[in-house]
Amino acid sequence: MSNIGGVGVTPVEENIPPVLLKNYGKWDTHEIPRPGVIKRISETGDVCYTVRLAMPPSRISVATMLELCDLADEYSGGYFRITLRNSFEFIDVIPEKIDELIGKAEAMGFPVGGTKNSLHNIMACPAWIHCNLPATDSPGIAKALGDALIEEFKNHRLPSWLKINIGACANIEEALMADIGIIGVHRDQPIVIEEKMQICERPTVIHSCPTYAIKPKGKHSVTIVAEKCIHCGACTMHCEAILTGDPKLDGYAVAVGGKASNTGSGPDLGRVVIPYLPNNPPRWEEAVNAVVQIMDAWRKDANPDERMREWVNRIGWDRFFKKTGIMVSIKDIDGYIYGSEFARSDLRFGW
Amino acid sequence: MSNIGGVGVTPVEENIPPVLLKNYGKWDTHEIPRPGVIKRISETGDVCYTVRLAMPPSRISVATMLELCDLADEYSGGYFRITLRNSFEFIDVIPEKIDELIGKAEAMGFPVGGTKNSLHNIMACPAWIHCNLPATDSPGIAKALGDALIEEFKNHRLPSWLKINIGACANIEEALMADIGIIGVHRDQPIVIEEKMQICERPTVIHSCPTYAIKPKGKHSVTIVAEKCIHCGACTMHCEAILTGDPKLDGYAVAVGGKASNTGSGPDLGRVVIPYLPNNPPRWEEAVNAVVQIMDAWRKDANPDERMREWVNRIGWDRFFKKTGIMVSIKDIDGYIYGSEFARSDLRFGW
Amino acid sequence: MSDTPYMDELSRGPWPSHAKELKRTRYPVEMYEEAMKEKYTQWGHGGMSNVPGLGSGAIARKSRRPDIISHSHLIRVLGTPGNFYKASTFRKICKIADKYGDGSLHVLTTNYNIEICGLMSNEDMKGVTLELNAMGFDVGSAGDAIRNIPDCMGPALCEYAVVDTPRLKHFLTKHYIDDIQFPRFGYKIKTKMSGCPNECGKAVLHGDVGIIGVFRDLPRVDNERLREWAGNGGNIALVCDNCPADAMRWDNRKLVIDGDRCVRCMYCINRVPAIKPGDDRGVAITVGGKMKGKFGPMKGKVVFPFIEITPPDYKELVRAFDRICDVFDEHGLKKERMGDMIQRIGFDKYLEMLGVEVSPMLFSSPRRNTFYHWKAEELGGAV
Amino acid sequence: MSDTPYMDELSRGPWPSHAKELKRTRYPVEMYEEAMKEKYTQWGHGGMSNVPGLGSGAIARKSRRPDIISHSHLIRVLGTPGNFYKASTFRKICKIADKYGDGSLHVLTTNYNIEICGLMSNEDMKGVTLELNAMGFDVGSAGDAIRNIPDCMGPALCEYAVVDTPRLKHFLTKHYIDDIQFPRFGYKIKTKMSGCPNECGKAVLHGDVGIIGVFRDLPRVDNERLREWAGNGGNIALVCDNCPADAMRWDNRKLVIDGDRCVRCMYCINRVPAIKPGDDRGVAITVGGKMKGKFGPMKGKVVFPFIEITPPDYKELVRAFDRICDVFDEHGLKKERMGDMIQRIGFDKYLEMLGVEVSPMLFSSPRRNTFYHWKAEELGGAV
Ligand code: SRM
Ligand code: SRM
Ligand code: SRM
Ligand code: SRM
Ligand code: SF4
Ligand code: SF4
Ligand code: SF4
Ligand code: SF4
Ligand code: SF4
Ligand code: SF4
Ligand code: SF4
Ligand code: SF4
Repeated sequence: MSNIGGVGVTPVEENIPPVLLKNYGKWDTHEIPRPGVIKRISETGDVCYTVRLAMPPSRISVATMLELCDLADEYSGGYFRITLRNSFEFIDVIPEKIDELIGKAEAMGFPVGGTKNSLHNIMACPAWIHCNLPATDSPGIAKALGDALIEEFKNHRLPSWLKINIGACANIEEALMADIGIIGVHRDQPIVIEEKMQICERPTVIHSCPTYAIKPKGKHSVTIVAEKCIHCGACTMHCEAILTGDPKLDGYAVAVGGKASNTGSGPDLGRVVIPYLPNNPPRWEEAVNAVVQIMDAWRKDANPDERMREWVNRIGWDRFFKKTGIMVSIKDIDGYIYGSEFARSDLRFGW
Repeated sequence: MSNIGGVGVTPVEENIPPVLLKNYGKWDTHEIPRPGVIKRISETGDVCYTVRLAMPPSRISVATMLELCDLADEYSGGYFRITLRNSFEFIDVIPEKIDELIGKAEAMGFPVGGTKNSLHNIMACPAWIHCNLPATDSPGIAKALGDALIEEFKNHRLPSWLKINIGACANIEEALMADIGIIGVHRDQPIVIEEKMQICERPTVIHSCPTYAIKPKGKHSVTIVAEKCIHCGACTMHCEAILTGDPKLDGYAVAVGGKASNTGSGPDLGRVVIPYLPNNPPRWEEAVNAVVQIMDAWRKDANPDERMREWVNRIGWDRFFKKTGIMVSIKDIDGYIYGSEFARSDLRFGW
Repeated sequence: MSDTPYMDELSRGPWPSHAKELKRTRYPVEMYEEAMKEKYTQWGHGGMSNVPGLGSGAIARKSRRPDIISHSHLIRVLGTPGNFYKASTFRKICKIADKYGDGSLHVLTTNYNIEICGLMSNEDMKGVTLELNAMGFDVGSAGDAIRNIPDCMGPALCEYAVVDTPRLKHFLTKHYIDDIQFPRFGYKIKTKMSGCPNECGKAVLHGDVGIIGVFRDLPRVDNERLREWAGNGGNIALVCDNCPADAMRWDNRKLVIDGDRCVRCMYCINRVPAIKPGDDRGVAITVGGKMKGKFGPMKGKVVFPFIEITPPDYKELVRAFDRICDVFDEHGLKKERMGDMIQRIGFDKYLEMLGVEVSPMLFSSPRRNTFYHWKAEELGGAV
Repeated sequence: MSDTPYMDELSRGPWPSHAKELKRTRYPVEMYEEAMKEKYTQWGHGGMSNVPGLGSGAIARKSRRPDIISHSHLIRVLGTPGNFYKASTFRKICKIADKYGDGSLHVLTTNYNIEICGLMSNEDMKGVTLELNAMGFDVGSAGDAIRNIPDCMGPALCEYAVVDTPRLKHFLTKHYIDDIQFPRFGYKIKTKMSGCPNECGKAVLHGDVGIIGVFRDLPRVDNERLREWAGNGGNIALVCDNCPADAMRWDNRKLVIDGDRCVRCMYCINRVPAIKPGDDRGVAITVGGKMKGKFGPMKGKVVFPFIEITPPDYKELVRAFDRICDVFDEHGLKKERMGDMIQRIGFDKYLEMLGVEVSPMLFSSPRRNTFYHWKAEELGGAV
C-alpha cells in the first residue's frame, strides 16, 4: 500500500524547454506578431515563439493528444504547455516554421489565435459528458459559441480581450470570473427519492442547505420546502437520494464583468444579467445571441483597451442594459444575503 | 380630547419673508461675500442676504432665543431660519447693516461663519443633558471642538467644507454622515437589574438584541452573554431594567468620510477609524486632538475643493492611516454581518 | 469654589455654550454637572408619556437622581416648512416654553423638531399642546409613528431646487398627521426630504423613507451665459475635468453634455451659474436607511426612481408612501426598522410587495448569484 | 440516419469539437447523445472512490443508464509546475489512459489537473496510479483535501513574474502531498497562485487560499529606455493618463512615479517595456474565495499582505499556510467552505485566530459600525 502516492510532482526543470531554463526570470518583453503567436524576448537576447491553439471543451482523445505531441516533436522541440485557460501552446517554435505549423494545426481542426484583443479559449466544465449535477451543457455551449465567434478568436479586433467561461451548475465560479459567463440554472427544486434516503447522512444533507429548505420527514426521509429552495444544488451533491429536478425547467444564466487583474478598477466578480435561457442543444441559439448582443454593444461603445467590466463601470449598469438591449426583471435584484451591497443608494441615474 | 392635535403644520407662506415669497423658485445664483454671509440673487434681480451663526449644542435658553428674535426684528424683518445643521440664519438682512448685526451677534457670543470651505456648525445630541443612553457627552465635545476650531468656522481656508456630527450612542447615525463623526461607545455590556425585570416585556427585550446575547434567566429575568454582546444599547432602550454598564469603560469612537451628496463618487456612510477614546470632560483633549490630526492631514494633502471622503477615496484608506498617523488595530476590521464588503479583495496596496 | 466647575469651564471660550444656556434656565444643572463628574448620565429610563388624547410627541424621562429632580419630560413640536420662523411667532413658542417648562429649548433636534423641555406633568404637556395647536403648530413625531418629515429650504431660497420641498412638507404633514400623532407601526418611520441630489437633507443616508428631487433630462446649459462666465474667469475646463462621468465637452463656444454619460450628479450645476437642473422633474424615493438595529448601519435603497409631483393631491407620491407604510405595517416585526425588515425579507421580494416597476434604475449592479426563487407560474417554460 | 445526430452536428464547424473527440475514444457516446435529447444528464451520483491506499484522486461516477453503461470513474493527475509538458512524457500518460481508461482525457480541469477518464475498476485506478507514480507523477486533489496548487508560468516564460510560481508549486505540492492525498478537513481547500498582480491565476477570486506575487517598492523605471520607447512612438502620455492612481508624471525626459499614490496595479508595467516590477518582492495571501455555499459567491480577502519568499524551506509561507489550514481544520464545520466559516466566525475574530499582524493593508475600508467585541483585558481602561 505504502507505495501508492507520496510522489508530489515532477521537478520544475523536467518539462521546461532549454531556452526557458536558460532565460528563466530574464524575459524582458513580448510581441504578438500575429494572433496566436507570441514572441518573447529575453535580456540575454534569446527569443522564444509560442503558438496558441483553442482546445476542444472539456474532453480530448488520446489519439488527438498523440497527434499534438507529434506536432510538438516536429515544431517545438517536443515541448508544449496547457495555459490557465486550457489553450494548447507549442513552446519555442522555430520562427521559420510557424506558418507551416499553423497550417497543420488548422488542418487538424485547431484554430490558432486567442491572444491579446481577441476572444480567448473558452473554458467549460464536463457537464452532460460526465457529471450528475448540470443544469445545462457547458461543452455544447462552448462549441456553439466558438463556431459563431471563430473570427474573433483569430483576429485582434475587439476593444480588449474577451474571455468566456461556462459552468453548468452553481458549483463553479468560473462564470463569474470571465468577461462573459454562463452558469447552469435549475429552476426546479431537487427531487427526493425516498426509498434511497437511508444511504446518506441525514444531518449532513439537512445542514448542506444554505436556506434551511430541507426539513426532516418521518424517521428517514427529508422534504424540500419549495418557497425556500434557491436551486443551488448543494443537497444533490451531498446526497445520493436527492436528484436535480425537472430537466424541462433547466437552463442557464448569463453573467457579465468578472475581472481578476488589479489594473483599472481592480478585481471583482461578474454579475448575472440574464437570469434564465432555455436549453436548446445542439446549437444553443439563445446563448449565442446573448453573447453576441453583449459583445457587440461593448465593441461599439468601449474605448480602446477597455475591458468589459471597465466599460460597464464607466457607463453604469443602468446604461449597460440600455445599450445591450437586455431586458431587466426582478431577478436582477440581488435579494440574497449580501444583496444590499448591490441596491442603489445614490441618485446618479443614467436615464 | 378631540381638540388635541390634528393641526399639522403652518402653511408655507406663514413664516417666509416677502422677498422669498416673491422670488420663490426664481433664485438664480449666490455669492459668499464673507464667511457666514450668503448673498442670493434672483432672476428678478432681487437680492437676499443671510447671516449664519453657530448655535450652542443641543440646548438653548428661552432668554437667548428671545434676544435672537429681537435681532431678527431689528435686522432681518423679523424672520430667521434654522438650517439642516442647526445653524441660525437671519434671512433678508439689509446689506448695509450686516456688519452691525455681526458685531452684535458676536458680542452675544454667537460666531458668524460656517459657510463654504469652513467648519460648519457642529451637530450634537443631548446626551448627558437629558438622555439615559449616552456613552459620552455630545454637547461637551461639540463645545470643546468648537472652541478649538473657531478660526476654521470663521474663515474659508479649508480645502472644502468640514462637517462634524456627534452622537453619544450607537442610536444616531449622524456621526457616519459627516466628514468627521464622533460616536459614543460603551465597552461594557449592560447591567440587568433583576428586581425590575418584571416591568418590560421579556420577549421584546430578548428579541431586541441583534446578536442574540440576551438569554432568559429563570422565570422573569434575563442574562447577557458577555462574548456575544456588541454594546449596541438596543436592550437599554427597550427595557427599564437594563442599564448601560460601567461608566469607566465608556467613551467614543471617531468616524471619517460620511457624504450625502451625489457629486464626485457619490454618497456613502463614514467609517470608524478610531475605535475608542476615553471620556475626559470638560475639555475632551483626545477628541480635539483626533479631529485636528485628521483635519490637518486632509488640509495638507487634499486637492482644492476635495471633500474628506473624496480625498480618502483617492488616496485609499491604507494611506489615510499613514498620512494621519492614526494607529490601526483589529477593531478596524469589520467583523459584523456585512463586514465582508470592507475586506480587501485586491492587491492594490498603498505601501 | 463654584458648584459647577465643569459647566463653568464649558461656559468659557468662543463657541456658543450649552452650559451657559442651561444656566439661563431652570434646568437642573446639577444633573449635567454630576454627569460630567461621574462620566455617567444621571437620567433614567424614557418613553412615551401618557397624556390622554395625545398619541405621540410627549417624551417622558425619569431621573436616577431623585435627590436632584424626579423627572423631566419634553414635547416635540413639528418644525415648519423649510424651517423658517417668524420672530413674532417664535416668541409665542418661547412664552409657552417658559410657562410650562424649565425655559430650555432644543432648537432643532436632528429630526428638525423643536423640543420644549423640562415639563413636569401631564397637564403641562397637554397645556403646551393646546396652546401650540391654537397658534397653528402641532406636536407628534415620537414613538412608533411616522416622524416629522423634514425638508430643505428648497425653492424658498435655493437656486438648485428641483422640487418644492416646503410645500411637500406642508402637504405630507397635513395628510399624514394622524399617523404622525398616533403610533401604529412596529417601529418608527423617519422621512427626510431634499430638493435636489445635493442632498442637504441627507435623505438617502438616514431616511426610513427618503424623498429627493431629481430630473431625468439633462442639465440645461445657457451657452451665451456660459461664454460670458468663462470670459470673466470661470474655469469651465476644470469643471469639465471634474465631471465624474466625463460627460462634458467644451469647445470654447459651446458646452455639450453627453446624454449617454451624464448621471445628474449636480456638480456642474453647482459650479457654473449657466448650467441649471433639467426640466423633467420629480422625486426619487428610497427606503431603509438607518444606523442601528440587527444589521447595523445601512444606506437607503432606491425603490421609486422617479415619481411625478402633482399638486394639489400629489397622487403618485401618496400612493407610493402609503404602499411603503402598508408593507411595513403588515410585515415589520415589533421594533424592527424598515431596513432590517427589508433585509430579512429580501430586497427582491420586498420590491414585489411594493409593486414597483422593475427598471435598471433600481440597482447599482445586478445580482452576483443565481440563487433566485422561481414562482410556480414561472415554471411553465422559458421566461 | 445517424445514431448521434446531436453529436454529429457538434462535430461540424471550425471550433475544436469535444463530440468529435469523444467519438475517437471508447467513451459511451450514447450517454452524451441521450443527454442532449433529454436535456438531462444521464450520469448518476459521484463521490470518492474506494481504492485501497489511495486517499484521494479517484472519482467514482455512477450511471443512470445501466442499459448503456453502469459507471465510469476517473483519476486526477496533478498538473506539472507551470503546466509545461514534454511530448515524450505526455505520450506515456496517453498510453496509461488508453490502457486503463476509455481513451478520453480532460486536459486540463479548471483546477489544472489532468483527468484520465473512463476507468471501470478499483484495480485499474490503482494501476493508473502506480504507473504514474513510477514516472514521477502523482494523483490526488479530490475530496476534502488540499487540492492541486496550480500556478501560472511565472518566470519560466513571463516578463512580469515577481515570484517563482513553478518552484512554489513544486515545493508546496511536495510539502503538502499527504494533505493533498488524504482528505482530513471539513471541506476542500483550493489554492491558486499568480506570479504577479496581473492575476492570470485568478487567485483572489477563486482560491480558498490565494498566493500572489507582489512588490512593495515602486515600479522600476529605466528612463533612458523609456525615452527611446517614447521616441519610437510609445504613447507614454496615454499610459500616464490611464494610471488609476494618477501617480505618473512625465516631463518628456523623466518619468516619476509618486510613491504616495501608486498602488502597484501593474498597468504601466504591462504597457511600457521600460517599467518593471519593483525589487522588494514577496507574496500576498488571500483566503475564502468561492462561489457557492451558504453565503454565495465571495471574493478572497487579504490576510497576509506580504510574506517573504525564501527557498529552500519557504518558512514564512509554510507557517502562514499551516496556520490557515489549522484554523480551518479546527473551526470549519463539515462541508463548510473556508469563506463561509470566516463569515460565520467574523473576519476580525478569524484574523485573531490566524495571528496576523494588523495593518492598513488588511482592509479596503475600516469598519462601518461600532459593534466590536471587547476582550476582558481591554476593559482595564483606555486602549
Ligand atoms: C498563458 C497565460 C498564463 C498561464 O500560465 O497559462 C497568460 C499569459 C499572459 N498573460 Fe495573462 N495569461 C493567462 C491568463 C490570464 C488570466 C486568467 C484567465 O483569463 O482566465 C488573467 C486574469 C483575467 C482577468 O482579469 O479577468 C490574465 C491577466 C493578464 C493581464 C491583466 C490584464 C488586465 O485586464 O489588466 C495581463 C497584462 C496585459 O494583458 O497587459 C496579462 C499578460 C499576459 C502575458 C502578456 C504575459 C507575458 O508577458 O507573457 C501573457 C500573454 C497574454 C496573451 O494571451 O495575449 N495577463 N491572464 C494565461 C493564458 C490563458 C489563455 O489561454 O488565454
Ligand atoms: C472537473 C472539474 C470541472 C472542470 O474542469 O471544468 C470539476 C468537476 C466536478 N466538480 Fe467542481 N470541478 C472542477 C473545478 C471546480 C472549480 C474551479 C476551481 O477549482 O477553481 C470550482 C469552483 C471553486 C470552488 O471550489 O469553489 C468547483 C466547485 C465545485 C463544487 C462547489 C463547492 C462548494 O463550495 O459548494 C462542488 C460540490 C462539492 O465539492 O461539494 C464540485 C463538484 C464537482 C464534481 C466532483 C461533482 C460530482 O461529484 O458530481 C464534478 C465532477 C464532474 C465529473 O465527474 O467529471 N465542484 N469545481 C474541475 C476539477 C478541478 C480539479 O481538477 O480539482
Ligand atoms: C442651509 C442648508 C439647507 C437647509 O435647508 O438648511 C444648505 C444650504 C446650501 N447648500 Fe447644502 N445646505 C445645508 C446642508 C447640507 C448638507 C447636510 C449637512 O451638512 O448635514 C449637505 C450634504 C452634505 C454631504 O454631502 O455630506 C449639503 C450638500 C450641499 C452640496 C453638495 C456638496 C458636495 O459635496 O457635492 C451643495 C453644492 C455645493 O456646495 O456646491 C450645497 C449647496 C448649498 C447652497 C449653496 C445652496 C444655495 O444655493 O443656497 C447653500 C449654501 C451653502 C453653504 O452653507 O455655503 N449643499 N448641504 C444646510 C446648511 C447647513 C449648515 O448650517 O451648514
Ligand atoms: C432629540 C434627538 C437627538 C438630537 O436631536 O440630537 C433624539 C433623542 C433620543 N433618541 Fe434618537 N433622537 C433624535 C434623532 C435621532 C436620529 C436622527 C434622525 O432622526 O435623523 C436617529 C438616527 C436615525 C434613525 O432613526 O435611525 C436616532 C436614532 C434613535 C434610536 C435608534 C433606532 C434604531 O434603529 O434602533 C433610538 C432608540 C429607539 O428609538 O428605540 C433613539 C432614541 C432616542 C431617545 C428617545 C432615547 C430615550 O428615550 O432615552 C432620545 C431622547 C433624548 C432626550 O430625552 O433628550 N434614537 N435618533 C433627536 C430627536 C429627533 C426628533 O425630533 O424626532
Ligand atoms: S460545474 Fe457543476 S455541472 Fe459542471 S462539472 Fe462542476 S459540478 Fe458538474
Ligand atoms: S437545492 Fe439548495 S436550496 Fe434547494 S434544497 Fe437543495 S440545498 Fe437547499
Ligand atoms: S444619540 Fe443616543 S445618547 Fe444621544 S440623544 Fe440619541 S439616544 Fe441619547
Ligand atoms: S447591548 Fe446590544 S448586543 Fe448587548 S445585550 Fe443589549 S441588545 Fe444585545
Ligand atoms: S437639497 Fe438641493 S434644493 Fe435643497 S437646499 Fe440643498 S441644494 Fe438646495
Ligand atoms: S450633472 Fe454631473 S455627470 Fe452630468 S454633466 Fe454635470 S457634472 Fe457631469
Ligand atoms: S500572473 Fe503575472 S507572472 Fe504569472 S503569467 Fe500572469 S502576468 Fe506573468
Ligand atoms: S503600477 Fe499602476 S498605480 Fe503604480 S504607477 Fe503604474 S499604473 Fe500607476
